[in-house]
Amino acid sequence: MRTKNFSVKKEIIENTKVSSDCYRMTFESKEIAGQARPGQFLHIRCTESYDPLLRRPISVYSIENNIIEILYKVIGRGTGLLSKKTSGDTIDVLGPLGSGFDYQLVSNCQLPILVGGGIGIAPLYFLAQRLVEQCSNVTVLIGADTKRSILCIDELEKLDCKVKVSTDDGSFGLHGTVVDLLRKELNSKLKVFVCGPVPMLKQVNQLVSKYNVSSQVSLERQMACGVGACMGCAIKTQKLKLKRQNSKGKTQNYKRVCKDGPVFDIKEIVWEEM
Amino acid sequence: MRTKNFSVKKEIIENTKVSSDCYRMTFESKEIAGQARPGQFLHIRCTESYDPLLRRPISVYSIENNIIEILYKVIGRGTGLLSKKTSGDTIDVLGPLGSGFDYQLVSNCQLPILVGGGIGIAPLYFLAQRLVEQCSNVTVLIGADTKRSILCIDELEKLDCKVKVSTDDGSFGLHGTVVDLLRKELNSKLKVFVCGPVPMLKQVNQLVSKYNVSSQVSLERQMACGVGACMGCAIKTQKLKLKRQNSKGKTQNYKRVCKDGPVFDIKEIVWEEM
Amino acid sequence: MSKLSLGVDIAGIKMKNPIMTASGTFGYGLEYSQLIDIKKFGAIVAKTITLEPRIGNPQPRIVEVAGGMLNSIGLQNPGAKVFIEEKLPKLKGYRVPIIANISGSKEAEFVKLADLLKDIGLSGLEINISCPNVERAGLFAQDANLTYQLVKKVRKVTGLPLIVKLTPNVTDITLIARAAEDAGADAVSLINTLIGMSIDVQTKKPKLANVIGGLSGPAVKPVALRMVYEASKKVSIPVIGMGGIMTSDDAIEFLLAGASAVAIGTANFVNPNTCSEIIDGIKKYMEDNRFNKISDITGKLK
Amino acid sequence: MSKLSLGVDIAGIKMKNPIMTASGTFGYGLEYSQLIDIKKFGAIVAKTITLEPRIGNPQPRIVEVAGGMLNSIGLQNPGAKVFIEEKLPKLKGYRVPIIANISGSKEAEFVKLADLLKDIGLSGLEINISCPNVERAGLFAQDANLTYQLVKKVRKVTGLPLIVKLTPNVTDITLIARAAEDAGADAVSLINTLIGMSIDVQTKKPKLANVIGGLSGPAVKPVALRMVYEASKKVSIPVIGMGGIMTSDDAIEFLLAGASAVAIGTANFVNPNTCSEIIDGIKKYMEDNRFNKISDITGKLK
Ligand SMILES: Cc1cc2nc3c(=O)[nH]c(=O)nc-3n(C[C@H](O)[C@H](O)[C@H](O)COP(=O)(O)OP(=O)(O)OC[C@H]3O[C@@H](n4cnc5c(N)ncnc54)[C@H](O)[C@@H]3O)c2cc1C
Ligand SMILES: Cc1cc2nc3c(=O)[nH]c(=O)nc-3n(C[C@H](O)[C@H](O)[C@H](O)COP(=O)(O)OP(=O)(O)OC[C@H]3O[C@@H](n4cnc5c(N)ncnc54)[C@H](O)[C@@H]3O)c2cc1C
Ligand SMILES: Cc1cc2nc3c(=O)[nH]c(=O)nc-3n(C[C@H](O)[C@H](O)[C@H](O)COP(=O)(O)O)c2cc1C
Ligand SMILES: Cc1cc2nc3c(=O)[nH]c(=O)nc-3n(C[C@H](O)[C@H](O)[C@H](O)COP(=O)(O)O)c2cc1C
Ligand code: FES
Ligand code: FES
Repeated sequence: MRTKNFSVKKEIIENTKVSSDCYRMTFESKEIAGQARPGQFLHIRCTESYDPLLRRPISVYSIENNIIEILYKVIGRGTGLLSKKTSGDTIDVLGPLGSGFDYQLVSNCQLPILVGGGIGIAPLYFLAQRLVEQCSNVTVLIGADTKRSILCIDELEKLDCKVKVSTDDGSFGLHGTVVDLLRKELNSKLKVFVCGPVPMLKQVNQLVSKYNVSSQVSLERQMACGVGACMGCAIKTQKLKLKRQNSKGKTQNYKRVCKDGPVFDIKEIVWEEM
Repeated sequence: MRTKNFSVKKEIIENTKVSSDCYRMTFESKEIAGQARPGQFLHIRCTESYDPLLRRPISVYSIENNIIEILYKVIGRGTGLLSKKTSGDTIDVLGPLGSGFDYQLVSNCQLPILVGGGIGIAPLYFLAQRLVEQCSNVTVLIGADTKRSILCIDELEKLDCKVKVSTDDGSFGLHGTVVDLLRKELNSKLKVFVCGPVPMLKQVNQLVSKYNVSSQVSLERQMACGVGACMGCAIKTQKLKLKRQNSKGKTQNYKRVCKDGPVFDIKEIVWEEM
Repeated sequence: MSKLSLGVDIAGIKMKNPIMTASGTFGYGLEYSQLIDIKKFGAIVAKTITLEPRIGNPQPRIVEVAGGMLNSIGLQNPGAKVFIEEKLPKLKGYRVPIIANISGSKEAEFVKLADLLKDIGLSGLEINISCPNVERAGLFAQDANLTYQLVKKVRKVTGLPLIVKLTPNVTDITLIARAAEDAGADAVSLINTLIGMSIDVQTKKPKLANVIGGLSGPAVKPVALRMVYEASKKVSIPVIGMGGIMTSDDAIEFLLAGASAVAIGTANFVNPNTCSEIIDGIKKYMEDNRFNKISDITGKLK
Repeated sequence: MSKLSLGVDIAGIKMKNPIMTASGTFGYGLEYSQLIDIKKFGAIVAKTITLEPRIGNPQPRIVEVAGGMLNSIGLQNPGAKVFIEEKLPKLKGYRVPIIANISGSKEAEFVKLADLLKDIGLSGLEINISCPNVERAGLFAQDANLTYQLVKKVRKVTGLPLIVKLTPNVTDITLIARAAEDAGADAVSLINTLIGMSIDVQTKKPKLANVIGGLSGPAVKPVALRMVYEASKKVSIPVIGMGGIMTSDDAIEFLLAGASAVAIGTANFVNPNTCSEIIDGIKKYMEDNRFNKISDITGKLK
């Protein structure tokens, strides 16, 4: 399900701090808004300088009326520079890129459950926006280290999602991890959408594989091109038994997170190598 | 006449545009204010990133009550980044560096005349500030391409300097160059202080050498260290006949703009090599 | 007033401008097709292919460094068969000269590949004897003699314009460039990546799973430019310059230093419009300088 | 709990920490004396001196490039006599090990200089056989055999700890490092600058009057680190790592890769406090990792 992508320079409408280290940025782009699907990402140039040189992949967080919103955490220099931009500054964006979540499949008998660890909630909010258009029983599980860093509860509740929260220090919601939350919800009708740090994803994998629950995971990987040309982000995958065997040779074992992903069926990933 | 120098990080008080491509920046530094002499410069880091990597030399424009002011023109990326800084941002400065003008020698029978082409006026304003403390007949000649880019007339007049202006296009003052202005003023009692682009300096040299007028010139040169360690800015100089011959060997023919300069006796410079 | 043309003829490959894509940074031309007008390019150099498919190196394969990046892709590619049957037909659709790029660990592989690729409508063949990400010790292009032998053998089997891609990881680039020329190469491409490394001080492990990788991007430009300058003075075949070209001024520097064409690699990742902007920039430079043809720039360093 | 020490013994040079200044970037130690506390340093490597004074290359001598700079100072220096009589006495005042750095265009000059410098209270002698800014073709350090011969001769005349500074502009750094070791070097320093070039497209002239120059700064770090890694696996004498070190993490990368000490060059220009900040940063790293001595880091790449 390929979407068209664009290279655009847009004026930043807003860039606001929403927690100790997270920011929300908005800009208008009819092109991107018309194409973007939940789980897709934007590849953003954070500076005109050659240091840092590469773009940074950031998920689409929300789209409303051609306004694109991203939610990002300041990790290093790239996101640091992004956070310094102010409304009126220009932002240089490629996108929407990647495959996105396969959420159209969700039928009535399936219960969509979104599992976000930390900033992993970013692509899931956009997914929730779209899911609530087709079903009324969207559950979102949010894991954070502490109360202050929980993101988007209000927004998600406004969408009428069922929101459950865990914190590592017990300062809000369940004292535990988002995997603990998921464990309690597990049943075979679930359709799981996950995004978060790798250790969390591995735990989710162990959990859902036991119960054979359909799960899609959004992965992160260092990227150069972001469009599938450089093979920098390719990861080892295993062929899904369900699908027809593909005869294109060995390289089919590697998939590009940027182009074939970032969303994969959880069973496709060779988790030992992550 | 060596001054102490410092490595300081200071908060920017103000950074304002004063013409189409020039800015004035102020910050407070007791250390630098206590030491800086006219003609000395600051070596400024324009970004935390490694691109651009090197500091940029900018003259001290004015010092009042421990407030250091610089006046700079946006030329390329370094000064471009500098111009983006806003009050409250931090600026990383080494200084004051270099030798400075030898203006103490000015006796009553000498008429100080300051000749600035373009942004070359920057170090001369500070010199004027100090000269007016010892004499009342300071003349400043300002050359600009057009009326809009003339800098600091008002400030200089406030110091009670005699200010004359030339513009390349005749839109203000003399239709001609600042060298044409100087030509009219020439007499053997003058003590000339010049700063500007190299072609202008060469013309001034031809002029003053004919009349054997005492002249000091502030030079620009690409710099790395700014403190005399790397030899990157060294230029060929000729020994002054007036001074006692120096026996330290051939290398004495090269002088460092950053440490032995940026101000030189105009006769020291090997102008053909500039 | 005579007509301005950006056209160049590199070893018989007729290009409407001197801007090529650098192998491995543009896939097989398809990935960027939505973002840019590929028809504008002088030529497309496809990603290196090997006789058999290769899965490449483990992750992480790329790491950003000051002014550049390290990669250790390890020549992941679907192999010659898939290239010929699936990739090439699509590439040809752009109506731009297509140059295949091949590699191997033995001479025989190069020869066999060159043979396979000779009558399938390619405009040229680049042989990558300088990829640092496969077997470490002993790139062909680090030894003038090995370079000579290999190029000689490939030359025998192909009538295609033959471009030899050299590594900067050598003491004297001119010796290798001369060896390639003497063995019958029609052009040399330089530079491939400089071998580099990066370490994560927290985990105490190399940042690349493969430990070492190839450095590309603006950081290598001064070295690349110097090598193009040196090599182009010593060979009479065209030199294709690359390494850190980001802007038209960068490209013009390479032309002035002696390159007859230039290739754009890492810059594509940073700004997919780079090639197009460079073409426009060179045109403007020629107008400003009243140049009519690229050879008015090539080697015209004062 | 055992005591944390940053001290290292490099070939008999006892340093209180592994941070040295890179030759040519710190003058003779005097210029930075107001800005920083030079006594904190592990050792000072003075700017290269030659037998006779040298006036160096014409202007421009430096140009900034992405992530680094090119220099073509051309070994401007006041000569051995002035060094011995004027510079060294002042340098000794810092009570830090002083390492002289010498160069020449003939073996005999190195030998004569080494002889002149042997009994004047230096802590060590670095021989710069790798400066790209003097005679272009034929750096000693680009040829293992020349390196061996030269080091052997210098070794004979000096009892000082002998450090040989190598160039990265070679196909295989390990061969040169081994040649230096075999000839009796007590340590090797790497890297000197990569040879590079930059062109002004408006004037069509090289930006450096000398056409080519040496690339230094963050841009070269990946290459430097890789060479330190390669060389330190092949020699048993200490390796002094340098090339683009800006932060303590950079310095630790070099130590992990196999360096026993590191030198700071271009970073001094950007931030004169670099050395001091790196010393503090390494100390913190050791505390965090419960390391007691630098050798707990050196070569401990996983
Ligand atoms: C498909 C995708 C979607 C993402 N969506 C979001 C989002 O919506 N919000 C958000 O806050 N973060 C998101 N990320 C993560 C974000 O890209 C990284 O946090 C960011 O690149 C870090 O850059 P930096 O310069 O701030 O940090 P750096 O100092 O460069 O690096 C810190 C760490 O970030 C990782 N990193 C650096 N560069 C890249 C790169 N080009 N690609 C991937 N990882 C990199 C490295 O592993 C490194 O260890 C997403 C990542 C991917 C792959
Ligand atoms: C002692 C001294 C005092 C100066 N005082 C002032 C001042 O008060 N106000 C002012 O506007 N300008 C002053 N300059 C000039 C100023 O340093 C340059 O305009 C500035 O470095 C340009 O940097 P950039 O990054 O904006 O331009 P770039 O794009 O880097 O370069 C544009 C041009 O500036 C020159 N340049 C670049 N880097 C340096 C460097 N490190 N040192 C010297 N020249 C360089 C180059 O020759 C280049 O051609 C002074 C220069 C010197 C040497
Ligand atoms: C991610 C990546 C993959 C590359 N793959 C190849 C390759 O497959 N074959 C090849 O000959 N060169 C390959 N190169 C080298 C480039 O073609 C080019 O020579 C080099 O990157 C220098 O140019 P640049 O700085 O413009 O990228 C690759 C470079 C990068 C960055
Ligand atoms: C301006 C400058 C001058 C240098 N002069 C010398 C020198 O005289 N002798 C020498 O052995 N190395 C010299 N070098 C090389 C440095 O000592 C060092 O090896 C190199 O710059 C890499 O380190 P860096 O990236 O930290 O600067 C010089 C480097 C620079 C930048
Ligand atoms: S980042 Fe280039 S293929 Fe994915
Ligand atoms: S800039 Fe280093 S000596 Fe002047």
